[in-house]
Amino acid sequence: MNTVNRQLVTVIAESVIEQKLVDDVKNCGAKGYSVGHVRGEGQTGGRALDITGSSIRLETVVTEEVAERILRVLAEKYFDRYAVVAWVTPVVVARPNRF
Amino acid sequence: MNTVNRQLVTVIAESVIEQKLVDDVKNCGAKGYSVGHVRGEGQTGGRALDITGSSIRLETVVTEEVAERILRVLAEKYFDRYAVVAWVTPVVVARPNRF
Amino acid sequence: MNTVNRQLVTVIAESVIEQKLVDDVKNCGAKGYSVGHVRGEGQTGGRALDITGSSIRLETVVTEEVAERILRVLAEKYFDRYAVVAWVTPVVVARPNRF
Amino acid sequence: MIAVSLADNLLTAPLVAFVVALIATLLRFEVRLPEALYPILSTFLLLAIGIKGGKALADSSIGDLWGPLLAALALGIVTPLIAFAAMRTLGRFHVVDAAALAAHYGSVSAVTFTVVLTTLDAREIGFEGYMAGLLAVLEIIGIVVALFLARKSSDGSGWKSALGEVVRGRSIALLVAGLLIGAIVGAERLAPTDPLFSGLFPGVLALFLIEMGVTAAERLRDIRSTGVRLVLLGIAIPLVNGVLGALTGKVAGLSTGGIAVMATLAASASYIAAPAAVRIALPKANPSLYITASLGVTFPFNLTVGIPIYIALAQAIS
Amino acid sequence: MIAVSLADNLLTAPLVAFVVALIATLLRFEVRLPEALYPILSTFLLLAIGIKGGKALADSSIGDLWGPLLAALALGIVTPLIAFAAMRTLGRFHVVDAAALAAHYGSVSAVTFTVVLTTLDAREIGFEGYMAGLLAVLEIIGIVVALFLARKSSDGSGWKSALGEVVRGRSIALLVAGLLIGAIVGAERLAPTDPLFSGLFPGVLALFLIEMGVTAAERLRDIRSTGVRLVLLGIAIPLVNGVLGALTGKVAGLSTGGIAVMATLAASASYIAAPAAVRIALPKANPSLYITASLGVTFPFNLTVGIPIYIALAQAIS
Amino acid sequence: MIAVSLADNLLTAPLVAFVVALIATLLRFEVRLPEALYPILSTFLLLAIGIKGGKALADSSIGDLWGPLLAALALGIVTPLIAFAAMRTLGRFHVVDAAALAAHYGSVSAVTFTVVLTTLDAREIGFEGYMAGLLAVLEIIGIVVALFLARKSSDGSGWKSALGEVVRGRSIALLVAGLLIGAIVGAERLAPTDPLFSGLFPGVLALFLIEMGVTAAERLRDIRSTGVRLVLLGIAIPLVNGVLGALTGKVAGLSTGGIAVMATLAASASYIAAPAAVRIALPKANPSLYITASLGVTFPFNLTVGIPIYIALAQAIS
Ligand SMILES: Nc1ncnc2c1ncn2[C@@H]1O[C@H](COP(=O)(O)O)[C@@H](O)[C@H]1O
Ligand SMILES: Nc1ncnc2c1ncn2[C@@H]1O[C@H](COP(=O)(O)O)[C@@H](O)[C@H]1O
Ligand SMILES: Nc1ncnc2c1ncn2[C@@H]1O[C@H](COP(=O)(O)O)[C@@H](O)[C@H]1O
Ligand code: NA
Ligand code: NA
Ligand code: NA
Repeated sequence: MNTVNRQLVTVIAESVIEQKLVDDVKNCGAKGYSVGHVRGEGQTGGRALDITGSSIRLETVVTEEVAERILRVLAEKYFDRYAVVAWVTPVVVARPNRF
Repeated sequence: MNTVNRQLVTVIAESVIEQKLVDDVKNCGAKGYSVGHVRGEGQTGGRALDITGSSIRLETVVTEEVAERILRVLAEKYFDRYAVVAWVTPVVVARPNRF
Repeated sequence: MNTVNRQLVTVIAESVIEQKLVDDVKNCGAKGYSVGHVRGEGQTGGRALDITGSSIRLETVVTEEVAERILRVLAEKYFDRYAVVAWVTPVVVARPNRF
Repeated sequence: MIAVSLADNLLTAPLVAFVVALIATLLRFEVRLPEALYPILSTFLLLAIGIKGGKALADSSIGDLWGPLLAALALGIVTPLIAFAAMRTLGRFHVVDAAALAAHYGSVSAVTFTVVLTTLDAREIGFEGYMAGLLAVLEIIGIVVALFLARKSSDGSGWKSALGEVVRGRSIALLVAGLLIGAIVGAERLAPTDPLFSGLFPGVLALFLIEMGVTAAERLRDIRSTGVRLVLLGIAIPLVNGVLGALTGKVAGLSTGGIAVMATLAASASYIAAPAAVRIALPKANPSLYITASLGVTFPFNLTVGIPIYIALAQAIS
Repeated sequence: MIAVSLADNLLTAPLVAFVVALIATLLRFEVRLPEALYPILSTFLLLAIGIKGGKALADSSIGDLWGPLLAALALGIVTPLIAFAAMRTLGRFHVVDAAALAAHYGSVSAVTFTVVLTTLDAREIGFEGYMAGLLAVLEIIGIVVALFLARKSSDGSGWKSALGEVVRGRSIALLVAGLLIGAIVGAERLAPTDPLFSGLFPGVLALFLIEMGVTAAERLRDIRSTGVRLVLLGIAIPLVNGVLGALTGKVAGLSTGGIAVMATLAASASYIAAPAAVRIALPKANPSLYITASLGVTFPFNLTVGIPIYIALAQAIS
Repeated sequence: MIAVSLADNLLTAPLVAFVVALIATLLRFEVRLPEALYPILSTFLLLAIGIKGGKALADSSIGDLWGPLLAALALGIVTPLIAFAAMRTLGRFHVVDAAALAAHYGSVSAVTFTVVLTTLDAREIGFEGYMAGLLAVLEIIGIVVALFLARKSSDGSGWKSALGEVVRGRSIALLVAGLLIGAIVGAERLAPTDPLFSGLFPGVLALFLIEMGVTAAERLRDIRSTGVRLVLLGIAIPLVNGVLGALTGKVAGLSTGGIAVMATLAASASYIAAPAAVRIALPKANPSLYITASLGVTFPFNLTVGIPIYIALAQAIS
């Protein structure tokens, strides 16, 4: 099996910004993404935000370069404004050109 | 981008114990967590439990120390009683103080 | 805490093939799996498939050997036919015999 | 004439819906309702039962209620003890499993309750409207008694939080909320909401029993592994408890319909509140046993055979 | 008078709901129904259609059913063949895509069926109540025939499991469950459930068509990429199949309304059962093609133009 | 007599459902409706309000509409300015928070609107049917004005996309879709859908208010941290805006019922459209403040005390 290394970026965010976030992630160079629903607690105590809908969990497998770009955009445009949390994990994928 | 290493602990558990589990995770020192819904199969063949609701999937990004504490609590209080499965992944995060 | 290394295989796939996929994953030797729901975008632009239901996200923690077998089956039977994406992450687990 | 009466008992919409769904599922046809619908239907049924009972409560004098309430309390204590004893001695189950099973037989099934009401309505047999209040009482006590039996096997924390789970949990809370809304607002002012809560009730019950048929079929598949003792006890215990319920209802001075309802409540086994409470308080009890017994054996038995028996019994003794 | 009749055809609640939602979505307004509602509404419609049909079946003699049943069988074989031939020769599509499209045109759309029933009701044209039974038959056969055409291009395993998917799948299973419940329980005993299954039916249909309008609008956006041939065939094939359906219905001795329903069934294209089956059996067929054709072209065409034509045709030949 | 009238005001099904759910939640009973039900009920209410209003619009002449429309426009501009001034000077909130709060008080609450309609119906006070059209207008303008006040504090992109969010968002889009369907199809042809959209309306409203009671209770818990100023302003602002709304309605020539509705619209605070828009355009505003004010204070106040006052006021001045 011919495999390569990529980075999985996971973002938890309040649902009102889903569209903005997806646009930014694609602009950073992600070739695909998946979105699911979660609820949770963190520092900003998102409970008041529940009325606008539960949080989303966005996952995108990208190259290291794109991962860094996404983290930078999150830091610039989201971290100090919205209830957003993100982390990056190294992953192995089978079809290099898809990510 | 100034990043640090953390551990992502993922726990799959039957939904009746969600509150207990969240309390324990917070007591271990987690500063945040996210919960989603999954269904699945494992050794204890959770099918009979379906009537009490589908399983939950809890994720929390924490320090190595907290991760170990969570695993220990899971082993003591959950593993031999409930349908619970857990794993830990190394992740990279951008805002050290948030996790 | 006595821990061992395992591989977490994550598969995003269109929902009509859920049963086939689960059967194949079990046949490869996985002792358990969890399935959740996501929506997303990728290369094949799954929008037309929405009418048959949103995508699934399958996770299974397995040995390296089983992980490789799963990737091989995905490549043979799914990658060129269905909207399927997969990645593998190293994880640490507490109960070796469960995975 | 016997045929007509059998048809009256068995060819109702909820029962046929249940049996069709059960058989379809055994034949591997996919008649399961959408995932989101199950909690919606059960919420609707609990609220609607509550509202209907609340309207009736508003019209009852407190004096009428003491007898039935004491009867319910007594049944709530005795029925789980009977179930526990039977499961322990005749069934030879482990004490934790016997207690878990006792919690299910001590508590009640709101859907079985609803089916007996609909059946009485269809056969034009009257009953006391406040029975929904007794449902709420009985749902709790039986679980408490059973968990008490197994308190040594339970987690220290589990025991308490399991009780909280039951008392504050959705099924009691919605039922009681409905009772309050019905009692406070009253029948007249509630009239505009009748098309929803009364009009749709029989149809929603039929829909719900499709889902129950699917779930019961899935439990039936497990019967092989849980054994024939469980099946026999899953039929015998409701019969014993049902007779006890009928006699208690008679003593409490209920009408024919009321006696039938009381018998059905005593005979029915919980499959919503009890499993959740037992899972928390008695994690070591085997869920296959209690869910299969309650949902795979007793629920279908009561629906098809039990309820007609309890009604006939009520008619015989009243 | 023509204006009145046009209004009668076009200004019904379901149709206006469909068009309003379609246009709103094209203008990027968010009128989509909540995610959980779509499967709930479709479950309701299938069960309610089934129950209604089942009641009618209970009143029919087996002798009445043979003709229409044979007619449905014939249509189930011929209509996908016509669609396949047209898509292959006129449309110049690949054999796998042509077969995929044929499966959709050979099968039927339960919602289009429902709209023609509602329209006939509104215009007080009677029809045979057992047509819902034919719906179930036709839904399956067309897919089987089409998948057979492409069996060489299909996965070995896919072919079988796709058939299982269709026959045991939710849309057939719920429809048949409804038919059984309706036939066994009968109209009289089902009366308490009428406020749900009959009373709410037209409103639920209107609601469902809001969601269909949104989905159709999203498919319409893809038309540019799938080409004009697909649009023309997506209109021509239902017209041809509709005429065939009307003639077959006439031969089978149906009433005016029955002929109109048969024509509509033949003309309609599946967008629930067929896509799922085709996706499994013919993964290499392009989903954009068949979903756009069925949902973006044929469904709106039948709703707005087709059904009035099929009714007029039925009135002309009966 | 005063007691009777108080009961008339306060013992309606929706209000009692709200209060029972609120208290139950404060006592930690789990009466929350299933997650999937909330969006379903709100979709239903918006569509049904729209359809009802649309039918009435179809019967109104354009001439009748100008006055009320201008009145709504004026209120949409003035009420957020009043709220902004009060929050800034009396409340001493930061400009961004004051603007965020102003967006909520400038916009409207569809549920509060619905409750006043139901109350007027119950007390047999007539009102102009087209008020639902004004609801749609008022929902938007107040938000626009408030976001304009804070445009400097807003993201460049946020400002625009927040507007798009409101205008094309679900709550306006469904309401307008309903209005169009109602106006185009007309009352007569819509009759078959009445069992759903009219018949179930009061019951669904009661159900929805159970969920609102739960959410309001959760907001109430935050009041300690948001302070007493917010509570006082959350009561004072609706009273001021309500009086203004009543006077404006009087000037616009509305009937007694119409004046009461206009007052309620002006007094009510948005908790669906506004939070979403504000979150996007003014991310730095504190959500605890505006959601607690709107949902924890003003919504329960209007429901229990406000609406009776606005109706009495309307009766006094008309
Ligand atoms: N350490 C964490 N691990 C996992 N999820 C988190 C963590 N912290 C926050 N979250 C999620 O991110 C959301 C927003 O976080 P916050 O901005 O801290 O309130 C929370 O509601 C959680 O769902
Ligand atoms: N190897 C695994 N990988 C992913 N999820 C698992 C695995 N094993 C079990 N699970 C999940 O954990 C739940 C409980 O597992 P068990 O206690 O083994 O029945 C299952 O229903 C699955 O959802
Ligand atoms: N790079 C990616 N990261 C995460 N999810 C992806 C990625 N690419 C595709 N997906 C998911 O996989 C599904 C099918 O992908 P595709 O076959 O490329 O259309 C998409 O709808 C996404 O949900
Ligand atoms: Na019992
Ligand atoms: Na067809
Ligand atoms: Na306002």
